[in-house]
This record gives sequence, structure tokens and C-alpha cells, in this order.
Amino acid sequence: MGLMRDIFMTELMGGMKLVFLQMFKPSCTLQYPHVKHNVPDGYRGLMSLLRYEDGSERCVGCSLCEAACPSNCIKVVSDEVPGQPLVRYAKEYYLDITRCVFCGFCTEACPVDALAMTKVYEASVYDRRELMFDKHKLYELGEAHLADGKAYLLAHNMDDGTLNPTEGLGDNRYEFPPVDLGEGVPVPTTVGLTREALEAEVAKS
Amino acid sequence: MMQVLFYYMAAVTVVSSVLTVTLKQPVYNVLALLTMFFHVAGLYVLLNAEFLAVVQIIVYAGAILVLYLFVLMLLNLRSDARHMHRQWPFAVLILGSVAAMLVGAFAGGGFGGEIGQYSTAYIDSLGGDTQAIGLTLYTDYLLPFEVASLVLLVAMVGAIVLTKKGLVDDQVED
Amino acid sequence: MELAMTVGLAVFQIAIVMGVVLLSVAYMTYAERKVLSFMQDRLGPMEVGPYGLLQPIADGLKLFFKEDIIPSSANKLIFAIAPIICLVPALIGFAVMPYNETYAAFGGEAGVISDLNVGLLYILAFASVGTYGVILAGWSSNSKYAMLGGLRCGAQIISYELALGLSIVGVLLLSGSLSLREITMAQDGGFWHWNILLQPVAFVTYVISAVAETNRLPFDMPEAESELVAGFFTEYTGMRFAFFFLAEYANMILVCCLASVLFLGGYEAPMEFLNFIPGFIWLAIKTWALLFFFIWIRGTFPRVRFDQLMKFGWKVLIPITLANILFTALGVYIYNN
Amino acid sequence: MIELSNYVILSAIIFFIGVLGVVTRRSIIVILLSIELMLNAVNINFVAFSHYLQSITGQVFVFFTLTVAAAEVAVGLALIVAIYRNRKTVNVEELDIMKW
Amino acid sequence: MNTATQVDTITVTINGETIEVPKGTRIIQAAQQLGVEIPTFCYHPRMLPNAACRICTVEVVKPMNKMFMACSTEMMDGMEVLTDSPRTLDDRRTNMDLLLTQHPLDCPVCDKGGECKLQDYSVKYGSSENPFETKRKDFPEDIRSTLLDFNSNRCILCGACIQVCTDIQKVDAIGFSKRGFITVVGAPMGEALDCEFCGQCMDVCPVGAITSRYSKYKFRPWQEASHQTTCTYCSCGCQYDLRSVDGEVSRVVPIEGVGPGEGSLCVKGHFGFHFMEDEERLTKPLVRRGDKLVEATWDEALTEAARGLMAAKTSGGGSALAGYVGGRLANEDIYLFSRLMRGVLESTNLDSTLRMGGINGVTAAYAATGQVGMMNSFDELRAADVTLLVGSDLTEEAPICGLAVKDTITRGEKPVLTVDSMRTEIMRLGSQRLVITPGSEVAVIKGLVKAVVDEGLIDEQVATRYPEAVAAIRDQLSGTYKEIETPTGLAKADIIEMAKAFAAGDKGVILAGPRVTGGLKGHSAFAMLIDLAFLTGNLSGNGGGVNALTVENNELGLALMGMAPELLPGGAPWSDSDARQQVADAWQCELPDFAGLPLVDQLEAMREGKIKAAYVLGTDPINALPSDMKAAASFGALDFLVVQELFLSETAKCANVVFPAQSYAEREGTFTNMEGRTQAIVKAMKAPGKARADWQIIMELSRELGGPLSYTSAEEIREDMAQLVPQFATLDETNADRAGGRQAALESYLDGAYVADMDYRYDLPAKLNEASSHEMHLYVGDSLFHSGVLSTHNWGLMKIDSVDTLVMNSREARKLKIREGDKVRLTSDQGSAVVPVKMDTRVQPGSLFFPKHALNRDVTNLAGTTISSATEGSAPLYKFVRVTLESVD
Repeated sequence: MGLMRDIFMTELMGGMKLVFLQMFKPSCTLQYPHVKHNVPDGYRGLMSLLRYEDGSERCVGCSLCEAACPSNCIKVVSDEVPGQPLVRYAKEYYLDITRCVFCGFCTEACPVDALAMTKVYEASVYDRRELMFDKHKLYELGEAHLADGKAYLLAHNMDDGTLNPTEGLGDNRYEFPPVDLGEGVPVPTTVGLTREALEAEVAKS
Repeated sequence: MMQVLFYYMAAVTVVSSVLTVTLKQPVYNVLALLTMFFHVAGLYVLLNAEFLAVVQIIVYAGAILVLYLFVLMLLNLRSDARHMHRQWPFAVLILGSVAAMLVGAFAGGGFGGEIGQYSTAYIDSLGGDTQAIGLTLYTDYLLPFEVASLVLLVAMVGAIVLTKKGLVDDQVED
Repeated sequence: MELAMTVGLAVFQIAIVMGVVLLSVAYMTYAERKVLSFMQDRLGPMEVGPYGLLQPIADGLKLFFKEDIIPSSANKLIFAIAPIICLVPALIGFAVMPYNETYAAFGGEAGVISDLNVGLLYILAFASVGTYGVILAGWSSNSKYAMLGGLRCGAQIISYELALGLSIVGVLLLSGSLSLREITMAQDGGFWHWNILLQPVAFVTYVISAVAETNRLPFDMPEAESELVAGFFTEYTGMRFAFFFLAEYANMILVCCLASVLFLGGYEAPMEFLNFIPGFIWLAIKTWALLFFFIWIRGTFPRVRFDQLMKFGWKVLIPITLANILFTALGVYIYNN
Repeated sequence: MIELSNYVILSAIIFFIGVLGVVTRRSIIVILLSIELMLNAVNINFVAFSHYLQSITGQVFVFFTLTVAAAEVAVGLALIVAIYRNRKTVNVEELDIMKW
Repeated sequence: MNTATQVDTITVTINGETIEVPKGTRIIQAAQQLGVEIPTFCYHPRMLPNAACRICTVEVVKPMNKMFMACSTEMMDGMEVLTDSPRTLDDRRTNMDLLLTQHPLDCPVCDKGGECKLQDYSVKYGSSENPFETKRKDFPEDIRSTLLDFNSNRCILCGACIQVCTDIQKVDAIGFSKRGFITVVGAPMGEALDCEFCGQCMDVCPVGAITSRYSKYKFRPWQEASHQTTCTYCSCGCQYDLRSVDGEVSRVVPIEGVGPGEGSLCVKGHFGFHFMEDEERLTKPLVRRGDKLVEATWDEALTEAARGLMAAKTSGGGSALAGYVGGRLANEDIYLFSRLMRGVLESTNLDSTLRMGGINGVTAAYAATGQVGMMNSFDELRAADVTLLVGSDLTEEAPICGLAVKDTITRGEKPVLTVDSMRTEIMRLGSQRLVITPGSEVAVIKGLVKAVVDEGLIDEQVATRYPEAVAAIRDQLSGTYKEIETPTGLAKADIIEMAKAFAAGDKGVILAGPRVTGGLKGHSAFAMLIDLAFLTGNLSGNGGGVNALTVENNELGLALMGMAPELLPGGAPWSDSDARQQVADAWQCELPDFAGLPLVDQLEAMREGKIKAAYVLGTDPINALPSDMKAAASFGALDFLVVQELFLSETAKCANVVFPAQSYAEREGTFTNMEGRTQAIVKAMKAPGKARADWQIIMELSRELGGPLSYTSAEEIREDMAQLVPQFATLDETNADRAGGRQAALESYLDGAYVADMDYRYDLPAKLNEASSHEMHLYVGDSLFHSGVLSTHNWGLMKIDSVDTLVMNSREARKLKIREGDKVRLTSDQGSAVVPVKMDTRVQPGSLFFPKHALNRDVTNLAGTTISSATEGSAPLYKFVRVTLESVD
């Protein structure tokens, strides 16, 4: 039997038959640029910086994200808010997306939930310098993809069921003076969003 | 037409031969020899020996020279600054004798001899060059043919024995 | 005048044949990508032109306009000529390929550029010259990957050329000629005259050797991307890279064409009543069927190891072909007497 | 018209070049290549004589020469590889182990 | 301390390991010796234990089974201690939890985050959930101070800051206010903090309760690169850790137990780190083209400079060239400059800022002891039995040396005697004080010597061993106390009392400030102090001695490199032909044969056209000297002037070529502090633009001039220097360690040169009794917050003290109806100036103080400069001026 199998190469033929028949099955290709992937909540796409609902910057420039970053792609230059002594903020915030490994450690390190990852996965540009994100660009991303960011935070920071809702992102998790950059923007009494507010936001979007 | 072709072939043959001997980079030597083989094959075609021409390319160019290239690359030889001997008097001696023979031959009335039966027309009637050679080879020269195949076999075995590691003790490492 | 006529005719024929061959090469790449895609539940090129039909042209243009980089430590002369050495033998073989019974348009006799009486040997001779391009490309790149690729390629081609040549000998014994046109004509009169029926073993060994000869999967050791990056043309870019690409596909078409001529009756129709279809179409159909087979096995089999490859060539294929020759010779002797 | 003598002289020249190579070069590889040159010179003569004297024997002998050349190359290159493995050189001047 | 053999040792066991320690060792010290870490917030090795934080609790098993505070418990023989037993950890956890009940969780925005002891210990010893429920503190942060912010929410009330302020710095600027849960740390009465700003409270704070305004939010500890280097401001030479983030200096951190300060820093060292990054720094060489200085390449500038200097040399020989060096430069630079001037350019007209008075301390000390610099190290200062401080506001001029003196008061409770015209801080703290008429230091010194001789306070050993010398001094002091009482305004009895107090001490240390060496008859005054020490037996290497306090950072380096016409490298006088030959041999060149001119004569020679070219490094004579010395005119009269500076100074503006130099933080090298300790500086940041290290510039210039100097590193130069001045061979070694060679030099001195100028030495100058129509004494001197060009380019220091105020006695001001900030007009014989006024009790009635580095030059220019005689160091005396003060409305 074995000899005959070798001579007539039945096994090889079997394999070839399988491949041949496969030709007639429908393809499962997604025509990517025309059809986009539907990524789940909590997808780790491009980084973004978030603002409070009143428009003030969440980031307090604590550099913990920089310390947590395994690929050293974050650079925070912190300072006092001009005219507001003792209020700390990130004067400059640089994120080199070309070096980012999208691990999300920075968002976990962030004590004020200022960092969130969006669902944006199309990061290619014609000029590589554009991938050196600065603070402005990151906040822009955060505004453009606010829903992504909130969904991300919900998925990664809160949704394990064990967190007490009143702690969490709630009332006094971190007692920071919020950064007030806008003119006449009232200083919010509570920092951070409540869980309910976040869930409502996510449900809306 | 034929003359032009001949002189072209001859000239390239000579030049590439000279290059074969004189170039320093071994790979260039091989390439020059390759050129020379092709033009010798051309000469064969001029002499109505198409079969031999093709065989020349298959055997020399396709097998022998590739083997040379192989060895060159295995050994990774680089060009050597001191690549020439000072033994040219020997060469002159040999040239002298060959030239003397040639002169003798010319003096003796040029080259020639008994004209055989294998005229172009006769070869065509046999069905071509290939058939003619085949017929002769497998009838008149059967024994030499078998001897030649034996030689090849011996050479093959010899080559394998020489190069295969472990068959011969490689103790002479320095 | 007559000379001019002959030369002109030859040039015209060459132009036609080369055009067809190069176009086939281009669309061979397309066909390969498409067929492989289908076999892998994908779609393949879809963007350039309808169903990606213009993809080969786009690729060609892209390669043409890419920068031609010569590595600084490469041997510049040889690096430059190696792709040409590789491509020319692959194209030159089509000179003796009979594509039609007659060449009616200009009153020519045979549908072949040059009906050489040692045509088969001619193809083999030039196929062996192609090895130089590969070896020299590998050597002149002055890169380890390229060097190893070149050496592997050389060894593989030399080894399988033997098996290829020997598997053809059976056909030669049957047809008694080295002229491809005569071999084709010997298979005239329906598919039951085709050599494949008399020489099935030779056909199989021929196809296997041909796959190895053209460095195709599963025998693409010289350019195995997972271990040698791209083998001997690792360092090549732009047009020179395209030359290697062209040579590979031209070689494939050449061996498939040769296989159809030697084993499948060339331009002959399988049945008498199908004679109204021109011969070159039959040749094309047979060749493309074989090319499809090439793609098919590429889609099916994994790459073999190099030592397995050499072992298979020397210890399996060559003995089989030798045995085939022996039996064929005996058969022919018995049949003739 | 091309005379037989043209071929003979051509063959002599190539033969001489081959001799020159064998005698003057130091690399064994090139020496072997020069030997190939000489063999080819001989082959040209064989074929030329075969053509002009209308005898097929010349061409048959080219066959034997080819055989010899192939055998020579196989053994010769095997020797070179073996020598190189042991002595890390292919320079004939340095292969002086037999010099006394 | 050095009598360890007498101290009983006890055997104790910590965590099963047995160790022998001296009696009186506390548990935490013994544990440190064993390498066992005991957590503590309030314990500090230089302070007495406070035992406030209660985190260092350990379990003592034997002799009694009880919990103890490791920081405050002295060990008993056979004591067995467990530092991490379950009971200990349990106690610590409770203490941690209690500390954390009120502590805010704002670590991400806290500057201490990352190096916070509370963070570390709460991870190590705390529990994950706090069992206590309490309200977090909610105090407003105190940011009213210029420099230090107090965040009482973060404070754990360990009291270390208050203790350091009280015990080490002795300024009592901060304390606890209120009680119970609302206890806060801050300035008394809830006022804004306005102190010396030494910043030590911030350094010892284990949490982020006290933070620096200048570094606020600028760094994270883990981002910082650390460089141990030497402070460039005063002559104390403190070691500190210069921290930088991405090449920008973020802060200065003291290193505990290292260097002269042992971990203490003053305001300049601690917060004066901004001048390196000042925008006015020179970045490219400048070359004069017509009226303007234009930027040039190094090649152009060097060629131009070499051409100018060479032209002067060919036309007038070496004496047509002059060089002037400041004490900012490192030893290597000074050495190369010395070789360039003396060896290559064959000029001896090279002088330095030593000329302002420091030279007197150098020559007098060298003559007596054969050594240069202080005789005592700071350690010996701390261990002194009695300290006599003459003519120095020590805590302002050399704050860290001042700390050493304060230490004798605090820890040793030893008498500190002060003689000065101002009520300095040390004077306030010290035991006896003599407040004298400004400028009369020399008289009071004579008085002290006279009191020692007259009252029979001479050391017995000295009297028996050197009777001739003692007799010679006695001969000079036959006069009455009247000549001393009149100019100084002191009573005879006070002088005698102080002399008695000084003679009573076993180890007596004399510190002479710039008002002695740079005052009237500075050389003689200092020599008389040496006599005083000699008579009281303090020159015998017993730990006492006479110390001239230097002002500039590397002033001692200048002296050791012989940067004055009358000096040679090593401190030997130029007249010593053997020493000169030695130098010539080492440099393999011929030294010029003529003695050079001191600065004042140089300036005159420039105006006369005898000196045609000059090379000025690291100092700004035009700005520093009063206008009646005509420095601007002198340098203006030069054919060619090369200036090498960090900033475009007034002198640089007159120059033909200006070389941009590198600051101490941008290069390698060494500084020698006043104790003779040679300490390294390291490259901590990138130099701005194309600035080069001074030694490199001098070397390149020498190459252009065809000189032989060729070095690849500062280290290499130092090796070369050590051949000539052996004390450069070892780093971090004080003069006190070299006391061995001193005795022989003293003996030979007492044999010969000592008696020769005795008559002159004890002659009091007539100028002391000179009457003047101006009733106020103005003193121009150093201030704590500034030390010259560098500090005035520090925005940080400028913010604390903008330097341009006249200081006057508050009581007197009130009498004259002058309020703080009012402008007054000062009139002297030379002219008048208008300045704002600041009140301080430091200044005596009838005296005024003005900082010498003030940008307002009018006040400095009030002085009518007197040049002291060549014996007295040819020093220009312009710091004491008689002025009339009137209020401007």
C-alpha cells in the first residue's frame, strides 16, 4: 500500500485537491480602505488628551505617563499655570507616535484620567514629523474622539465591577485644583466625571 | 560574411584568452573564459559542427565553469597582488617549439591530408551532424566511449572522496 | 532584397513572440497573485483597474521608476550585468519554440523563428547559462544573504538540469530528432499520439525538475524569503530587480511551453475536429494549464529543506529518469525490430 | 575564403596563451583555467581538421577531450578544495611541502 | 572624638548581629553601622534627635521588653534590638496610618513625589486601607515668600525644618504655630517668610511640605541627571549635587556629609543656579571691527588676539603686556595663564583679584609658616575651644564657614569672640564682642596683642622656647592703651577681657576677614594676628591657628598659582631665585628677570603707554574698581585688550577680542577653597553656543603664539600643576592635613625675617586718627545673596535681593525720619550719589553698608582710593568712605 501511495503520490494529490476546491469558496477579505474595521471599545489606537467638561485641561503634568512608558516616547514639560501659582499643568506634552507601542500603560498611570486611547488606527502621514504629537494635537484628538476616549476609560479603568462607584472617577479620588486656562471658566468643584455621567455619555454616542 | 564572422570570433577568442590569463580577480578570469567558450562555439558553427557547438556550451559553460565559480565562491578568493611568476622563458620555449612546428608545417606545403568521405552533403544525407557523430561514436569508437565513461566515473568518485569531510583524516590542520 | 525580406520577417516574428512572451510574463504575475488569493480565500489585487487587471502594468511602472541602488561594497560591473545575464537566456529560448504549424501571413513555412536541428539542446544550453546571472548576482552583491542564495541557486539548477535533460531523452528516443518542430509533428493526429501517454514518468520528472529549475515553490530555496530575505537579489532594486523577476517568469513560461511541445503535442489540437482552432492557441492553452499547475503546487506545498531537495534530485529523480531511458530504449528497440 | 591554416594559427595562439598562463600564474584556479584554454585550442584544431579533411573522427575526438576536461575539472577542483582546507591558500608558490 | 580609646565601648545586638559601639551611640546609629535601615522622618545625623515622627520605633528585647524610638534611645551594654519584628511592623503600620490620615493624595502634583519618604514608607510599612476616618487638612498654601512655599496639608509635623533652622542655621526663622490638628509650620506670627533662604528646611523636609518656588513643577526626581560638583560662589567650596533635566539645571541638592559644608548650603549655592542659562551669556567670540564688536569664528578671534599680543610684545617686550585674572577661574586655567604670561609672552605684569587684600593674608602667612591659605580646616573650626573673629561678616561672606563657627556655639557651647564695626550675626550669637569704629581693625589687633603681653597671658611653652621673639614683641608694645582706645572707640578693659578670654582657650582659632587683610596696613594687621596666635601658643599645630578668610571662589587657587607679581607658583615670593629657577625648570623656559607691576601701577603704565596690551580673564576691573582709579581710561588707552568672560562685562565692551568662556557647570577642572581643599567640578550641562573652557582658550591662544602648551584634559593639566605645587596632587585634602611642614617654616621665620620689620609692623597708621568733615562711615562689602557678576545674572538671586539698597541702622534712620525705601543722598570728597535705604540693626549708628556688587556704581565711586604701600600689598583701599547722609524728598 505504502509503495503505491508513494508512486501515485496520493497524499500530495489529496492536498492539491483540497487547495483546488478552496478556490471556489467565497473570499473573506475586507476591502480595507473602502470598508473600515469596526473596533471594539477600549481599542488601543492613537493617544489623546482629554479635557474636563468645562474645557479645562485634565492633564496636571505629573510625568507619571512618561515614567510608565516602556518605549520612552512621552515627554512632559510641566510648569505652573501662568498667573495661577501652585496649579500644575503640562506646559508642553510630546508623544512620539513612531515610537509608541500602544501598550496603554500611560493611561493606566494617569491619576486624573487625562489620557485615553482613541479608536484611530490610521496613523500614516506623508511627513514623519507630523507623527511627533504635541499637546495641541493631542487635545485636538481628544476632542475629536471624545466618545472613544470615554469608552476607553470605562472599559479599562472602571468596568471591572469591583470598583466602588463613589470612588472610581468620582468625587474625591484625587484632590487637584483643575487647570483653568479659559477665560472666566468656572473652576469645577469636583474633578473627574462620575460613573453615571460617563455611562450616559457612552450610551449617547 | 563568413570571413567577417571568423575574424570576429577569432579576435574575441584571442582577446578573452589573454584576459583569462592576465586578469587578477579570479571571477573576471572565469567570465573571460566564458566569453571565450561562447566564441569558440561560434567557430564550431562556422565549421558546420552545430552539435558540438551546443555541447561546448552545455558542458563547458553550463557545467565546468559553473563548477569553477562554485569553488571560487566557496573559497572566497580575493585578487592577489603577487599573481605572476617569472617563468615566462618556459613559455617562450614552448612557443618556440610550437612555432617551429607550424613553420615546419607551412614549409612542408601547408596542412592537408587525405580527404575523407564526410562531406557536408554526406552528413546532411545521414540526417545531420548529430546523427553522423552518433553513428561513428557508437560503432567505430565504442570502446573509447566506454573507457571515457569509466574515466568520468573514476573522476566523480575521486572528487567525492577528495572533498567529502570525514572520509579522509583531516589531521593536517594548521 | 531577399536577405532584407528574411531579416525583416525574422525581426517581425521576434517582435511578435517577444511581445506575447513579455505580456504573458506580466499577466503571469497577476494570474499568480489572483489564483493564490482565491486558493487562500482572498481577493488579490483589486485596486488598479477593474479586478486589478492593470496591476502588472502599475507594478512594472513602479519598478521602472524606482531608484537604482548599487551597494557601495558591491562589484559594480558584475552587479550591473548579472540581471541581464539572467534574463537573456530565458527569452532567447523562445527562438526555437514552434508556435504554429505554418507561418501563413508572410508565406513562411514553419511557425517558428528558427527551426534549429539541435533546438532542444539549444534551449538546454542557454538555460544553463542563466545560472551565471544568479551566481554572479549573489557574489557581486557582497552580502551574505545574496551569496548564499546565489550558491544555493547554482547548486540547485545544476543538479536539476541533469534530471531535466535526462527526462527529455525518452522523448528524443521516441521522436528521433532534436528539432522541436519535428518533435511536435511526431505527435500529430490526436491526443493519443502525445508523448505524455508513452512517457508519463518522464513527464512527471520533467515537471518536478522544471519547478526546481525555475526556483519555484516548493523548491524556492535560493530566494526563500524567510531565511535568505530574497536570496541572490536581496540587494537589487528598481529595473534590475525587475529583470530578475521577468527572468523568473519567462523561465517558467519557457519550461511550460517546452513541456507542452515535448509531451502535450505543442500546437497540435487534441482532436482532429478541433483543428479549426489555430495552433498557437492550443499551445497557449496547454502552456497556461501547466502554469496554473505551477501556481497550484505553490499554493499547496510547503518549502522543502535544501538537503532534502538535493537528496531528492540526486537519489530519486535521476535514477528514475535513467530507468525511464533504459526502459524506453528497450521499448523502442523491441518496437523497431 | 578562410583557410585551414587560419584555424591552426588561431589554435596555436590560444594554446600559447594557455601555456603562458600555466607557467606564469600563481593561483591554481587560473592555472586550471589556462589548461582549459589549451584544451579548447586543441578542440578548435580537431574540428577544423575534421571540417577541412571531411572526416568525422575529429569531432568524435572533441567528445573525448570534453570528457577528459570534465574529469580534470572534477578532480582538480576537488583537490583545490582539499588543499585550501588544509593550507588556506591556493598559491602554488606556497604549496612547497614537497620542496626539499 | 580623637580620644576614642578612652570612650567605653559597649556590645549590642541588632537583629541577631552583634556589634561594638562607643557608649552613647543611639540605636539608629548602630543600625546604620550594620547597614540595617530604620525608617525615620525627623532624625538627622547633624541634629539632636527630636523623636517627633515616631516611625523609627523598634522592639528592644533585652534588657527590657519594650518599644523604643531608635533615633533617641542611647544603647546600653548587652542591648538586643529587633528592627523588623512583627510587633515593630505592627507599630509602624499604625503610626504610618496615623500620619496618612490627614495627608492629601496629591503626589502626582507634589514636587517631592518620587523621592518622598512618606511615599516610600507607606508602600513599605503602611497598610493598603486606612482604618481611621478623618477629614483631610485644607489649609491654603503659603506662597507669600519669595522662595519657599509651605504646604501645610502635606506637613507631617516632624519638626526637622524647625530644628535645622534653629540648631544648624541658627536663624529661628520658622516655627510651629497653633496647636493640635491645625498646627502649621511657618514664619512667626503668620508673617511671610523672609530669612536667609538657605533652603535647609526644604532639604530636610521628608515630605513635600516645603518646596522651592524656583524649581516648582520643573522636575521629577527620576528624570534628573545628577552631577557632584563644587559651588562657584564663595570661597567655602561646598560640594553639591547639581541636578538637571534634559540639560537644564532643575535644582541643587546638598550631599549629606560631603565637602566642607557637610551637607549645608547657603542661598547662593542652593538657589543661584540660573546664571549659566542666562540669555546674556556670550556664545561666540567677538572681535572689534571699528567701533563695534562683531561675532567671529574661533580661528579669527584667536588669530586676531595672538596678533595683537604679539605686536605689543615685539614693540615693547614682555613688560608691554599685562594680565589680570579673577577668582572665578579654575586652577587649571590660572596655571595655564601663568605659563602663558610668564613663559610664552615673557611678561611679569600679571595680577589678580588677590590684590584687593587677599594678597596680604597670603604673603604674611607664607612668611610665617611657609604655607598658603587657612591653617585650620572647617572641622577644626568646629572643634575650636575659642574663636576670635576679626573684621568679617562671616555669615554673609562665607556662610558655610559661618556655619562651622555657629556649630562651636551650638554644639560645643564654646566662646566666640567677635571684633567688627558691624553687629554681624556671629557677633550677636557669640559670647564677647567689640564693636569698633569702621576701619580701625589694625588698632584693635595691636591692642589685643598688647593685652596678651601686658597681662601675662603668653603661653608658657612659647615663652620658654622662643624668648627672643617674645622679647622683641614686648619691646614694640611699650605705649599706652590710649593710641588704641582713641581710633577704635573701645575701652581698655574690654580689650583686656577679650584677650583673656582668647588666651583661656586651649585651641584658639583666629579668623581674619577682608576688613583686616584689605584694610589699613592689612599685611601688618594680619602679621600681628599671627603674633597673637604665636604668643598664645596656637601656632604649634594644636588645632588652633590664624586664618585669612578669602572672598572669591578660587582666590586660594590664584595664590597657589602665584598670580601676583610678587608671587611664584606655590606661594613663594618672586624674589626667591631658587624657587624661580625651579619654576623655570618645570616649564622648560626662561622666566623674565624683572619684577612685574601690581595692578595699580599697571593701570598707570597703561595710561602712560608703557603697557600696550592686556589680557583680562574672569573679572571686570572697570566695573569693580572705583572710578578714581581710572580703570576705564587705562584699559581704553591700550592698543590691544583681550577679555575672556561669561558675560559682556564693562571691560569686555572695551576689548578688541572677547572670548566666550564656559561656566563651572559646563567643564572639568578644580577649585581650591579657603581651607586649601582642591575639589573637582564636572561637566553637567552643555555650554551655550561656541563657548569653550578657559584652559582650552588659553591653550589655543598659546598655540597661536607658538607656545608649548598642549593638553587634552583638565586632569592632565592638574598632573602637571602637581609637579610644581604638590598639594594639587590630591583632591579633597585640607591645609590642616598638611600641618606637618608648618613648624619648620615657623622656626626659620622666627630666626630671621620675623624681627626685621617689627618696628614697622607695630606702628599704627596715622590715617586712623584722620579727621573728616563727613560724619558717617560707609562700608562697601559682600552681601549674602550676591558675590559678583555671576550672582547678578541670576534672576533667582536678583528676585530675593536686588542689591541696590543702602543699609543703615534702623534706630538712626528713625531719628533722621527716613523710612524703608526712601532715597538718601550720600556725599563724599569725591562726589555724591542717591540710593534707596533699607533698615537693619546689623549696621551700627553712624555706619552705612552698601553691597559691593551693586549695579549702582555711584556709591562705589564715592571712595577716594588710597593705595597701601608695597609692604602692605599695594592694595587699593576704597571700601571705607567717610560720607555725609541727607534725606532726599
